[in-house]
Amino acid sequence: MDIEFLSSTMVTLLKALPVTLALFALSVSIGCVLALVIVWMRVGGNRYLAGFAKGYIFVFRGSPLLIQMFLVFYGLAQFDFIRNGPLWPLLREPFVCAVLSLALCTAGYSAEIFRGGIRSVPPREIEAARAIGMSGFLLVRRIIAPIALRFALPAYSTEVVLMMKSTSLASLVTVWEVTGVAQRLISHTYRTMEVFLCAAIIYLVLNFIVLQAMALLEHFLSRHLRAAPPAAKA
Amino acid sequence: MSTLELLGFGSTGWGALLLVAAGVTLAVTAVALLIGAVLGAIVAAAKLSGNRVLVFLGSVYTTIFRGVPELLIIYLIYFGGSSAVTAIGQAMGYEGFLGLPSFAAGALAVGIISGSYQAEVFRGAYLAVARGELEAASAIGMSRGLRFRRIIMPQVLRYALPGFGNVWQLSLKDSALISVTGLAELMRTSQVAAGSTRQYFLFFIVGGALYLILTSLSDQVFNRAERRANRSMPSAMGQV
Amino acid sequence: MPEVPRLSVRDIRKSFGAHEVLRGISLEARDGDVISVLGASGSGKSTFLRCINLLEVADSGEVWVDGEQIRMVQKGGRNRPASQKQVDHIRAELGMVFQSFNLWSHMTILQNVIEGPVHVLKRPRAECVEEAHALLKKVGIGDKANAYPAHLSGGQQQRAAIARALAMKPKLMLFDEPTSALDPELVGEVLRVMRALAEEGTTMLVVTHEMGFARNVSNRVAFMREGLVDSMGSPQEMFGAGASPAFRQFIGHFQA
Amino acid sequence: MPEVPRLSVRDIRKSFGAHEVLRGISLEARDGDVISVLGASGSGKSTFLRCINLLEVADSGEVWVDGEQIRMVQKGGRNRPASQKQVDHIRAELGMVFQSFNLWSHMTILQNVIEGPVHVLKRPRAECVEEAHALLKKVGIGDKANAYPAHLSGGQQQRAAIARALAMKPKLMLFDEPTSALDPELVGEVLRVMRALAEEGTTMLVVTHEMGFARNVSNRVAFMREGLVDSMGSPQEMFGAGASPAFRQFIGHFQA
Amino acid sequence: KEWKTVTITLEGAYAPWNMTNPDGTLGGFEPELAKVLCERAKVECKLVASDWDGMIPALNAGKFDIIMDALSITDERKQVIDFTIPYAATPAAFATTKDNALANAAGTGTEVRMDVGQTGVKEVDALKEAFKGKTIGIQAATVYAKFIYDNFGDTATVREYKTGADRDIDLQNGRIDLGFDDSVYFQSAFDAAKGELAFTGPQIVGPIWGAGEGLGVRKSDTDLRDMFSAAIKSALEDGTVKTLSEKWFKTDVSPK
Ligand SMILES: Nc1ncnc2c1ncn2[C@@H]1O[C@H](COP(=O)(O)OP(=O)(O)OP(=O)(O)O)[C@@H](O)[C@H]1O
Ligand SMILES: Nc1ncnc2c1ncn2[C@@H]1O[C@H](COP(=O)(O)OP(=O)(O)OP(=O)(O)O)[C@@H](O)[C@H]1O
Ligand SMILES: [Mg+2]
Ligand SMILES: [Mg+2]
Repeated sequence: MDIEFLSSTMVTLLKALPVTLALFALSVSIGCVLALVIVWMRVGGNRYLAGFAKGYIFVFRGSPLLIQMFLVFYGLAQFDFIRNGPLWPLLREPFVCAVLSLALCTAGYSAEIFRGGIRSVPPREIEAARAIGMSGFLLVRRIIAPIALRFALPAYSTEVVLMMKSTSLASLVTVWEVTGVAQRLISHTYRTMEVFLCAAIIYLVLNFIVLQAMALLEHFLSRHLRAAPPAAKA
Repeated sequence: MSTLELLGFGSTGWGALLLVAAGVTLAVTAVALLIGAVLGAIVAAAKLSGNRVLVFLGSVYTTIFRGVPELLIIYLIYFGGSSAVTAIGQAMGYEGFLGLPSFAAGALAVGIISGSYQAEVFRGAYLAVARGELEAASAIGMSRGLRFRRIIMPQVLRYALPGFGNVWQLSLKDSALISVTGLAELMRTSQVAAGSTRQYFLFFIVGGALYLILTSLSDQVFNRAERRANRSMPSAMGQV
Repeated sequence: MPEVPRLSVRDIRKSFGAHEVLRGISLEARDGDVISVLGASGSGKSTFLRCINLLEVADSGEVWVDGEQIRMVQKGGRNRPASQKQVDHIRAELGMVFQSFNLWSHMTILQNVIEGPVHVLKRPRAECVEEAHALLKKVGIGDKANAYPAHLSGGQQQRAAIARALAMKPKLMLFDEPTSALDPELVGEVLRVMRALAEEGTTMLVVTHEMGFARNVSNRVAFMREGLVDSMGSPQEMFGAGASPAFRQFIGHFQA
Repeated sequence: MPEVPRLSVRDIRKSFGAHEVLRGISLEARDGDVISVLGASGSGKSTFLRCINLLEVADSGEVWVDGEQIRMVQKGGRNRPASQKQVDHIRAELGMVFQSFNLWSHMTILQNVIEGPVHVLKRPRAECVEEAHALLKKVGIGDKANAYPAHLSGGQQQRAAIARALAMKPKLMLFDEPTSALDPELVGEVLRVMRALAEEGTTMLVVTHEMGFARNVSNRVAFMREGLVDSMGSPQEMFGAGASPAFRQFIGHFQA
Repeated sequence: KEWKTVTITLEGAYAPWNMTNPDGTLGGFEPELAKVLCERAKVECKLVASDWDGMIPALNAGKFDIIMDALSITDERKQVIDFTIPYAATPAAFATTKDNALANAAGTGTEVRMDVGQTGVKEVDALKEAFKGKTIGIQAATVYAKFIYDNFGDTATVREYKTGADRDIDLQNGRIDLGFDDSVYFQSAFDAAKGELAFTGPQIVGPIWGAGEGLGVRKSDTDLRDMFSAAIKSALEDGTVKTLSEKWFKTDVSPK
């Protein structure tokens, strides 16, 4: 083990950490909001919106992110109306394009995960809510979402971790985050395993933190499924 | 050369090569998913067992294989696995190098990764099974195994199907990373075609479209399965 | 000018697949009416209540609440309510206690009870909490306010469901076997609460197997048989000599 | 040599958190005994039944079935059954009808009923199907064999649950309010089935609010109060002059 | 060890050096040269395609014996693998779009010779002035990247791409102003870009780019390295490399 090499590699990789974190935080939050909109279209009952949502989920779940990112970054810019359009100053930026394609992709996945959660909500409890006059957003916010969230959480935490790893594709569009820097380092040093090991440790730590946070949330949301706590007298 | 010619099935077209590659992708993913289903079920059972050691081991598995970039795991298994096999070969008197075939190494790597995802999907679905129904099974003296096979499994499958479909999608796309092992699956073949003809957009779009075709085929399978699994459920969602 | 009936149901039909569960039910309830709905298991009682507040959409027929008809449209070959808004607004005035309770599993009993008043009726939270505690005490589970439904006994869940419905202070209550899980002592308790409600003018439709309730508390008794109202009348009429042979057979087992 | 009791429960205690639900319950049942368990809602009746077949593990106390004690071990500060195998084998001889039915939602009614005989008892399928149809007919839902639980009325679900338990031909049946969702006609029906079972020698523990059943069908009545057996005796004793004041108050509401 | 069969790997997607034909066979400059070299080294050769990213580790893991993929001989690579003598050496140059203001910069069409690590060359400094504030795209981790950082890093924006092809597309799309790369590579990219791209400024040649492109072998296989070095030497001497080079690159790339 070459400790000196490992530590200098670590330092180089950690310098790219802010880029990875920024990509992650932005794309997960934007993607989550987008996913909510899409799942709402999907189960909302309007045939056209549902069709659109189905198509969206199909395309973004169905094709590799690598191809999506390539087409968003290199493909969109092929069109003159985009290059001359008002959004070009934004779309011109590699970072914006990377976040955009990451968010679009995770939205497709998350929408499907949320839908799975919604399916697990006991129909009887939905009925009880309808019977007191709840419907639409109120019903979703008060009854469906909390229960569905609980059921969707294990799968969603997986998706969030996946996003952390997917940020590594951003180097394709010249955004040099941790994995990209690692690969560049490898092509200088050819010490594949050592460099990747350092990168792996960074991702493992990040994802461990994310997963612990999710597990904590899951624990918190499962109160009603656990046995009564000892000495819980009101 | 025209687009049609480029994609045709004649001696100048890439059609045949791309279709074969799609078949390789499908095969690698299917094998990986099977490996992952077995691993996932075992790990989910460990995490739900309540036994502290098993829970810990299960968590280590899911944390590592979900947390480490896929590419590293593929490298580890492809190169690391080859070194191991070579070492064993040399110990037994064989000269030179031995290796895991790319297909086996790729399927194994993607399978191990997908196992960590499937474990979480199974666990979530298990938690969605109504407690009362499990009690009813215990009450007639069903053994743990029987209860699992007759009551839990069918319902876990019902609740797990959407998540399982997601994992299938993931594995389908993780299989694209196997290209570092030189396996001519869909992603690598698209890139080779793009690089050889310098028609990058054409072949990326065609590659993407082929992935979508694979997706739509598998979606149909999953939809049918979901419909079947949910025929016993009232549909409160579709109503006013 | 004749009084507008609180609830008026006209010729409701409902099929599940090939099975015609309701075959043309009509019924009218005025302010303060307490109508017992009796009938064999599977005769369509729950389905009838569920059609009134549109949890189940009838294939045909009309529902009028306070002189307002719930508007329906034919869409995609199926009958559907025309306005979700109207449905929500009418449902908020109809209370329902489910045969299977249907408490919200992710909320404590107190949260279950204040959910409607706070979020549907938009009343101040503190006020609702206070009322909820009083209601829970009234049905005898004041000490369970902070427990989750999964930790309650069957009878306690049923009483929580009743408290939840009462908290909405509805003008019309639909009860689906509200005392099925209760012991005789509590049945008496709950019937007392219902009687008090009736005296305050709340209209009630009560699916029940308690003949005592039908006979002593309600002012009208409807007997359902195979998706139709077989006979209907005051308790005196129904439990007297003029009852239909089918009803006499039905209650025969009770009196034996 | 004295006869071995079918079921013997000794000094069972059970707490949920700080709440002590069972505070030392003992009870013995011999072949053909039909014991009614009465008690207010929340008095611990369901918990008691659940402790007998170990769906709930008592904190202390012993359960003996047919002279065989269910072995327990202390593990991680909690009482646990020592052998899962023994538990499975004993449970297969105990039938249970749940207060909330707990039918398996992914199976049709017929599949629910044959599940135990075919997969636990490993009896030939064809035979079980035939018996199941007969049982379903007996409880009056012969036409619902191929329906799923979610598509059944409350009373139909309850009868399916009874049929499912009977299909195991257990030596000892635990009924948790088996007639709560039934109309008087069906109550009579089901009680007739239970009486027949009793005559064939099946031992039964029945949690019920049906005083008619307690008085006319059972040969012993246990009255539970706050986690203890308050009093116990033959129906004649319990409903006669010698009853405890608490029990007299409890049934007072019924007789009024 | 006797060398009878040798496995040679190349990417099969780096036209015109090496590429895949639609029927799955490999073609291009290197496969044809490989055939000649293997004949002269008197071994059977097997060509396999593999991914660029895993190539060097895979060589050391024994997946194949020789890398022939336009692999520049650099000191860094020499740390992990060994090289034969070079069989090609190519100049490098800037490219831009035809209608760009930067087209036809000073020195276009001429050659400038530079040494390893050399800076401050007159012609290059002239370009530096002309390209001030512009964005230059390079392929990451190449010798060209180092050259650009050394000479233009302080006045122009440098953007690193994973592949040259990506950079070419962005050059056409207008996200960047200039690209810098191997001019043989550029020449074939220009063909694909249908004449939209063109060289600008002088071609940079000489030792600055290292010794040129050679075959990569494991360090332990010195015998193999020597066999192929000899074969390359003879192919260079009799003009075979020149002929093949002119066929595929339309210019002579043999090292001088
Ligand atoms: N899992 C649990 N966690 C906490 N408390 C519980 C749990 N199960 C039951 N209890 C409490 O134990 C007490 C006894 O419950 P049990 O279900 O045995 O009552 P019961 O006699 O069957 O009543 P009912 O007639 O209403 O069904 C109740 O006060 C209940 O709240
Ligand atoms: N969702 C459904 N799908 C198909 N059939 C249904 C559905 N819901 C109810 N049914 C059938 O409709 C009939 C009437 O059911 P309903 O629940 O109204 O009966 P009920 O009078 O309330 O009976 P109980 O007293 O047993 O609760 C039953 O035969 C039942 O099987
Ligand atoms: Mg009903
Ligand atoms: Mg109970």
